[in-house]
Amino acid sequence: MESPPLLKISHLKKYFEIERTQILKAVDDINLSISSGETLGIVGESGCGKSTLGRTIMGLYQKTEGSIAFNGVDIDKMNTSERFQMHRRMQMIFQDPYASLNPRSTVLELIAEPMDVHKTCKNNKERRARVERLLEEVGLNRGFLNRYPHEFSGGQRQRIGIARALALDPDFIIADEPISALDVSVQAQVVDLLKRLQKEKGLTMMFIAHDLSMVKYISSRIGVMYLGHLVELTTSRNLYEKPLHPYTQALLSAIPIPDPDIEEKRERIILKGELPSPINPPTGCVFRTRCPFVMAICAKERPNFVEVEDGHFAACHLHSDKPGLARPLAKAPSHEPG
Amino acid sequence: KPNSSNEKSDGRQVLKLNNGAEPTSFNPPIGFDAQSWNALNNLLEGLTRLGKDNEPHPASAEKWDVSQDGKTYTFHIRKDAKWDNGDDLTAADFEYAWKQLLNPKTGSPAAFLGYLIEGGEAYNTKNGSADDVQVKAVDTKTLKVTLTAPQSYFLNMISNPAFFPVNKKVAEKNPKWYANAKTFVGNGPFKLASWKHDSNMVFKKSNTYWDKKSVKLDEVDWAMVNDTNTEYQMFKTGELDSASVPPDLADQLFKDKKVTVGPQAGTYFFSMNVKMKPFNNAKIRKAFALAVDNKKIVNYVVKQKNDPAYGFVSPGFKDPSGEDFRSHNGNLYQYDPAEAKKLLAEGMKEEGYKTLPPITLTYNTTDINKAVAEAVQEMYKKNLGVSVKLANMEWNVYGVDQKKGKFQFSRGSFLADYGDPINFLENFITGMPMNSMQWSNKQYDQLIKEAKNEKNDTKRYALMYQAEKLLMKEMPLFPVYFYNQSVLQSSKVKGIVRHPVGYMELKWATKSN
Amino acid sequence: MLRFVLRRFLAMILTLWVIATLTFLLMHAIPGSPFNNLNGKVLSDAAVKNLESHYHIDQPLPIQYLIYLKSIATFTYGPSIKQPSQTVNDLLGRGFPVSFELGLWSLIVAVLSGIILGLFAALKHNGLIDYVAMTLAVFGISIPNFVLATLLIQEFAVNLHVLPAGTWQGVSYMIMPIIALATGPMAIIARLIRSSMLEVLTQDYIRTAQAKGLSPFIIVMKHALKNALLPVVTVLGTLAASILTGTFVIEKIFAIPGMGKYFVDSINSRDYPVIMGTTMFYSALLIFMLFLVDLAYGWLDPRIKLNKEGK
Amino acid sequence: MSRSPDKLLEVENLHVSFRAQGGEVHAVRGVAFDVAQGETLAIVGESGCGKSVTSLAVMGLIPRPHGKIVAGSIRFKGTELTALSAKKMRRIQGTDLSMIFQDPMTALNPTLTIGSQLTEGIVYQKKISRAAAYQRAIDMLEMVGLSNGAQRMKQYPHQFSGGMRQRIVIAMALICRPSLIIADEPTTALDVTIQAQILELFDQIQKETGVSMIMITHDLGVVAKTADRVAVMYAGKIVEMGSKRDIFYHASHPYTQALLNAIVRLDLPSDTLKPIEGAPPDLFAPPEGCSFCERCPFAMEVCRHVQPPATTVDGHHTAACWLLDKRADGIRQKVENY
Amino acid sequence: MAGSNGVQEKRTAQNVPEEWFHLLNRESAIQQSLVRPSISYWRGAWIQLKSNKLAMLGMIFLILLGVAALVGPIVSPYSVTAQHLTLQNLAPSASHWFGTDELGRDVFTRTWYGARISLFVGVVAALVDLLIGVAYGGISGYIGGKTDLVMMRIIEILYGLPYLLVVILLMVVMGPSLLTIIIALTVTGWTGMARIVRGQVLQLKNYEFVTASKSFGSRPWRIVLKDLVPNTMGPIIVQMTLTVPSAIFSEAFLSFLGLGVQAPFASWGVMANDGLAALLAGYWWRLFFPALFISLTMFAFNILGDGLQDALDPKLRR
Ligand SMILES: Nc1ncnc2c1ncn2[C@@H]1O[C@H](COP(=O)(O)OP(=O)(O)OP(=O)(O)O)[C@@H](O)[C@H]1O
Ligand SMILES: Nc1ncnc2c1ncn2[C@@H]1O[C@H](COP(=O)(O)OP(=O)(O)OP(=O)(O)O)[C@@H](O)[C@H]1O
Ligand SMILES: [Mg+2]
Ligand SMILES: [Mg+2]
Repeated sequence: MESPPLLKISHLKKYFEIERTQILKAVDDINLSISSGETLGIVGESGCGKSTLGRTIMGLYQKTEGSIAFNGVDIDKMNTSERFQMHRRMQMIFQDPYASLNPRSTVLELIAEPMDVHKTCKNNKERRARVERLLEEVGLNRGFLNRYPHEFSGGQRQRIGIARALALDPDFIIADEPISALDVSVQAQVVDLLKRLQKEKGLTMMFIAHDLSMVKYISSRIGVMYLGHLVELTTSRNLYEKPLHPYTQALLSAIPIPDPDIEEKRERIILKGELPSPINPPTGCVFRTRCPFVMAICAKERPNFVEVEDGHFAACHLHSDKPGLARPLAKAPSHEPG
Repeated sequence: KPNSSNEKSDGRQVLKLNNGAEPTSFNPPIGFDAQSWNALNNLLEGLTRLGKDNEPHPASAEKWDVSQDGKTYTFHIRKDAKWDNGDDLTAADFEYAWKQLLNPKTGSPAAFLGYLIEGGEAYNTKNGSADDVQVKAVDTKTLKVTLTAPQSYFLNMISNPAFFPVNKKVAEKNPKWYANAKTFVGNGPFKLASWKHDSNMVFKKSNTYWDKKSVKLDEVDWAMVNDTNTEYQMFKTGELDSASVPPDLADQLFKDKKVTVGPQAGTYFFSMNVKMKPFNNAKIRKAFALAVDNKKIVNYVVKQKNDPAYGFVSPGFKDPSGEDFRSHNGNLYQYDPAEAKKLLAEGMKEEGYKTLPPITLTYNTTDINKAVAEAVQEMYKKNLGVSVKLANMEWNVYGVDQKKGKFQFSRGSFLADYGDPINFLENFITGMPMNSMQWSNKQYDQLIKEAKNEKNDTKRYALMYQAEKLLMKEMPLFPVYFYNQSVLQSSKVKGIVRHPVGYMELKWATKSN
Repeated sequence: MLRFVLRRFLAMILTLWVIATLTFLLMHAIPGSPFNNLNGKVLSDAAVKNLESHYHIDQPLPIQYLIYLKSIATFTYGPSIKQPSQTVNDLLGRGFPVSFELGLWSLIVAVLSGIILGLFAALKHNGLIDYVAMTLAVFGISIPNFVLATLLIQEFAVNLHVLPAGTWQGVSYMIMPIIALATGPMAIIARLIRSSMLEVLTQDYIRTAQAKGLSPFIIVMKHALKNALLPVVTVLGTLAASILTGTFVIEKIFAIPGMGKYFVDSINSRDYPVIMGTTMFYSALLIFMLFLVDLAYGWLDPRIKLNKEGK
Repeated sequence: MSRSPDKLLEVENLHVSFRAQGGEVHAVRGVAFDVAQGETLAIVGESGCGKSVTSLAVMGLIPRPHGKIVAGSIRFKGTELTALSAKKMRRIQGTDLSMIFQDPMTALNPTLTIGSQLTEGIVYQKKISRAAAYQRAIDMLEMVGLSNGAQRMKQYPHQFSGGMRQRIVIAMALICRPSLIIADEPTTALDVTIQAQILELFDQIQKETGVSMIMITHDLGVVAKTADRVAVMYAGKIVEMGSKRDIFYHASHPYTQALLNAIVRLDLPSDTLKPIEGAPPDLFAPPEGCSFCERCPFAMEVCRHVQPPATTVDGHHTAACWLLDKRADGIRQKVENY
Repeated sequence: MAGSNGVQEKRTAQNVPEEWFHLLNRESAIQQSLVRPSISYWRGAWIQLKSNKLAMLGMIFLILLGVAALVGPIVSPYSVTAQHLTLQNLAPSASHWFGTDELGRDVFTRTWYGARISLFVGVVAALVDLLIGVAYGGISGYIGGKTDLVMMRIIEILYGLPYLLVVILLMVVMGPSLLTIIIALTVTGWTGMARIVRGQVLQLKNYEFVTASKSFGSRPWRIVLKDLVPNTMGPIIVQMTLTVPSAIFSEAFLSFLGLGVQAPFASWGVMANDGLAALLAGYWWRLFFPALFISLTMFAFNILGDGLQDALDPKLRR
């Protein structure tokens, strides 16, 4: 944790203009830093801005406000060649594997593309050998080299995307739901691979996923997002053992357990209330419309993102830095059979 | 359905003609081209009018007197000559029109014709005033004109639409009177009933015309079809009563005797620039002339039954003895490949050539020009063993360069504006715009000058005969053929007169249903 | 959006100015003058001088240029030199409606038949219908419209006597010109539609539409065509501008009083005011059409944002 | 197999193959299963094993001209779908039979608003008015957790997050109230709270209308929660099939066992992942014998030569493994001790 | 439940030999999966194209045509220019296969000579389209914004200028030559292609795979060439095949202005122009043969183009 942050973003905002008057705040004022060798998991509700965050960091979306520093250098201040170098060190695994593959390229060309861009292979043989190794590492058959994206299954496409992101031996990967379409055994294989790279080459990752068990397994810290905001950030153990934010609690309770007997008996927090929209986010705390512990202040004031315990940040009035407001961790009041 | 519905069987005679394009202008001084003339000649009438014999006859002017020196003409306008709006036709209308023609502000391309009138050139070139132009309305029906030189072709010239009258009253009220059918006022055998620009015109028989008895047609419908193929096809479908002959069809049509051939005063020729090698040598020029088989070109390439030309002035001009200019002067050279070869060798020797300098024959692009040029090229190859390069050009560029004398060897054509040989011959005096061969011959210049000032027609003709002989001896150009007017015409139509100077007379035309 | 339109409008004026200036320079750079060769008659220099001063083309070029800009700005191009009794506005005012009528019908015919032909070809890819449709299209491309026009007249007017050969007087006079004019564009559109349709039909969202049980007609018209239309819309921009302002050969062959002939005639006769009038008119229309095309892009594919700078 | 009236869908001996560069891909090789009224059949299996292709075959949407159904029969409500004319098939697609596609981004037409894509099916099939369809679509969006429906209807697919698109695809499949829904990984891009909500929605619809479902998923938690029966696929074949409990507690096929082993469970401590060694066979040239043979810890000589027949384990629980053959009894003993 | 008695199954479960029931050691169970040679996108396209009979037919025809254009005028007993004025407009016969023209020249010989010019002009124009048009449109569309605004205005200016004036100026300045023709054809010839490519690129550049390519730091030209252009190959090919005839006919028009081939030589376009009037006179062969070859060439280019499109789109490959 003491190593200098590889990536530091502060007050990052990304707004989309829907119509002329309507603004969708996909990412709203996020502060983060990721140190070298660390894996930061990002979880959160669908549509809360995880991909947007990742893509804005990658520079694929023009940020609305805020700053991003990679390796201590502000991205805005980089010159062309520095930026080019940064693209070599920072890779992204796209959430939508099929769309991110050029339909007219063979798998060989697709995976070799980053290497071609950065000219890392001396000759064709080396290039091909490297691609074959990558394929094998993600559990794909070497014989797929000549095939085209449309000839693959969803999971296979996703693995092509992973192989491509690994092609340059990057320092930092933004993995946007990299394993969602994989069966558990392949997931295990890929996650193992990532872990190994992390250990061997000090790979840093921002790992966006919905599968909380995998996130827990791979991440050192986890950030929870809700409606464009980061609402909780802590080590993965902390998060699972004592989640502070009510949304995190709800999230954890909703994980389905792959055991029919347990699953039938489980109780979970069902979030009630109206789903807010990022176009007209609720005033004050964005989660208040669905929060089981909603208080009067939640509508008025947006909770600050504060360090509640050592290295455990949360944005909730329940754990507010304002004295007198904080309440001890509460159990969810309404439990329902699943 | 085709236009045949127009042919109502109510006995009306409706003639359907093609004007080719929108007339340039119905303002007589401006409409100086074939597209305007055909219409103008039938909508308006000058002091004289060309008859079936292509000679000037009294028209708006009943009679005229010529002064002793042959320079002053006094015209007496018919009492019953009227404008079709009912106004009386007056001498002032003529004065007004002719001064308009010469007025530099009018910018008439025909103004040079009026230079014959005393004071005309000065006025037109801004060196004199309108009042000095010797055209005077003596009274309402008498017009007096004084010329710079006694020229009998003056009467011929004033039958040209450029000398047609303008209704002064109307024109002063509405300067754009000629632009539309509603405002147009004429004095000819027909009245402009409607004019859809770029599309069609309808002429109706005029009932104010002094000689309306002679006019048989009730109506003339003019289309404006610019494509010869379409024109021909419309003729075949009966949408037109007359059409020009598409070159490729000529053979067949002539064989089937469907074509009426009329004369046209004009010559197709090739000019050789005497300021450029190798045409500075007269023998070489002559060789190039003799090597071209005009007959073959006429028969196999042009195929419009033209007469091959061995002199520059076209047939159709009678000298005072009644002999045709052309037959009097005869063939001034002959196709003779052997002689040509000999001349070429001699010429080359004179100039000290081992091989001829490269020769390029330039023409402006039309199908006929191209075919003729190709044929000529092949004849040189065969008859002289000379390879001539061909080059074609967009015609305006061509015109500029030709006028500037930039071409070594180029195609030329001349169409007469009025019916006198001098119109042909004066083009080749030193410095004339037509003289693209840069030819300059003092003797020739002198002959033409004398002819222009000669009162006695017999003497005048003698001078012109001499001049043409000189021209063809020196051969800065060689003629290929004389133009003609070959047209297809429906057998129902009779009596259309096509004058060699390029306009059409419908006054006597009839159409049977 | 408003800024986009405003920006394009300014660019439009600038473009027109550049076109006007270049045309002016070109016009005076090429040899020839309106009076150099009037209908085969070679004029004397004196006559030419008079004429030039009458039309103010004896002034120094910069002054002519200013006069010229002024006339463009005020839409008064003055009288034609070739037809002095008509102003350029007269010529365009009567020629354009005719050309527009003919052009519009031709466009409609071309677009409809082109799309249908292209659609069938793509739907029956490498089948008989594909081959038949593409054979038709290839003929449409390789037969120039003037040949087709002449052949049509020969067949339908001369041989069969069912249609009039030429001139412009009513509906029956429009049929052959429309066919002659529409065939080429139809073929182009058919080929483009086929090609982009083939691509679109392999997309996954077509499968989604099929899964809804929509009829092939709806799938093609609603889902596929919109995506395949982009290249067609692209060519339509320039095509429309040129067809709506008349086509020289077709107007000549059918003796149609449109404005197409002025484009060629004015240049042949160096009729400066008409050159300028036709050029500005055509350019303005063209620029407007291309603007419409860019707007249509946004409608055809909402992801296209023209006013955004890409990186 | 006799036709039983309560079987909504019966698939027999389904073979699908694709032409590709250099040969044929035998993606589905003799799959057989059935789905009863109101039942949920989960299909799990290795990524690329033919789950999506099977479901496309049922929908009659195998991509032409590359793919074709080589053999087999698909009966839906007693109608043989493989022999049905395109026109009759259309009457079933989208009304009786609907599908949630795996890749939500490419499954949506990028140039049409989602409103028009949502409503067109019912307007066309059910001949209801546009306004009614519109209202229904908004309700549907609300149900899948997309608030601000009226606004969202006017937006284009690219303006949605991955999970949102997935929910739109779900809404699209549900809107016409079919009798069989094929859901191809319907919740991969969803966070667990939304996932829970969607599964709840399925459950509720199932209770209300008695719809049957084929649920293809990698999330065994989801299987545990929703499935009645489970089919496990591997390399184009169904290797094991049985009730949820049969599979989870009495897995008989080595692949199923390995798959269950690879699960990371949040509720149980685990430090290592257990992927299955090796890669699945190349379906260009599927092995002569059992396709799991290469990776099976208990592979026998016979497995290399002959494909194992489906053997009843007990009741409706079947598995295709030679270990279940009585000739392998001895070995099975050994294995169970292992 | 259905037994998996698949079609490939040769043995039934019953006749399996008993001795096969023994465990294998791990190594022997793993078969080496076969490795196929790598076939790039372009090679794959070529293989596919070769297997497309129709496209190959087009290609062979074009090659033959090229050869015929080169040797045709040489082997023919007639010269291209020799006239026989008495033998004009003869119908096709054993001695003149394609008949004779208005100056009695052999149409067969002239047709092959014309092929040289027309094919050359057509192919060069198509290549220029491809090189300039695609690059220009690609860059304009991809970079977008102000660059696009300016680049498209330049195209508008080129479209807006009276072409005839430009060509006349060219003729005056450069004189007639093949180079002048090519320049005259290219001044505006590529703009259509540029606009089509730009339109496609505007659409494609929003696709996720382009974004992905950007994320590796790909330079714009690479994205244009590798990602965008291959995906818009269909319209590009169509546009190219459309350029060929329009170049052939433009050449005829240019030659009318004095820019094209000079008489007595003629291209197909010029022959077709001249032949039109002859057709009405019944000399059909003078239009028919040049027109036939133009059409056949177009067919060849189009079926080749269609085959190429199929070959270049992996989803359309068969
Ligand atoms: N168009 C095609 N051409 C060639 N092979 C194909 C094609 N489509 C699918 N395949 C192959 O068929 C097999 C089955 O694919 P399918 O999409 O059914 O897998 P899946 O079980 O859905 O996998 P996933 O869980 O990864 O989506 C895969 O190996 C794939 O490579
Ligand atoms: N290009 C865009 N234009 C407009 N709105 C957009 C755009 N991209 C994303 N959004 C909106 O931004 C919000 C966040 O989207 P984002 O893709 O970042 O979500 P996410 O957290 O990745 O969700 P998921 O887990 O479903 O992928 C959503 O409300 C979405 O509708
Ligand atoms: Mg996302
Ligand atoms: Mg799948």
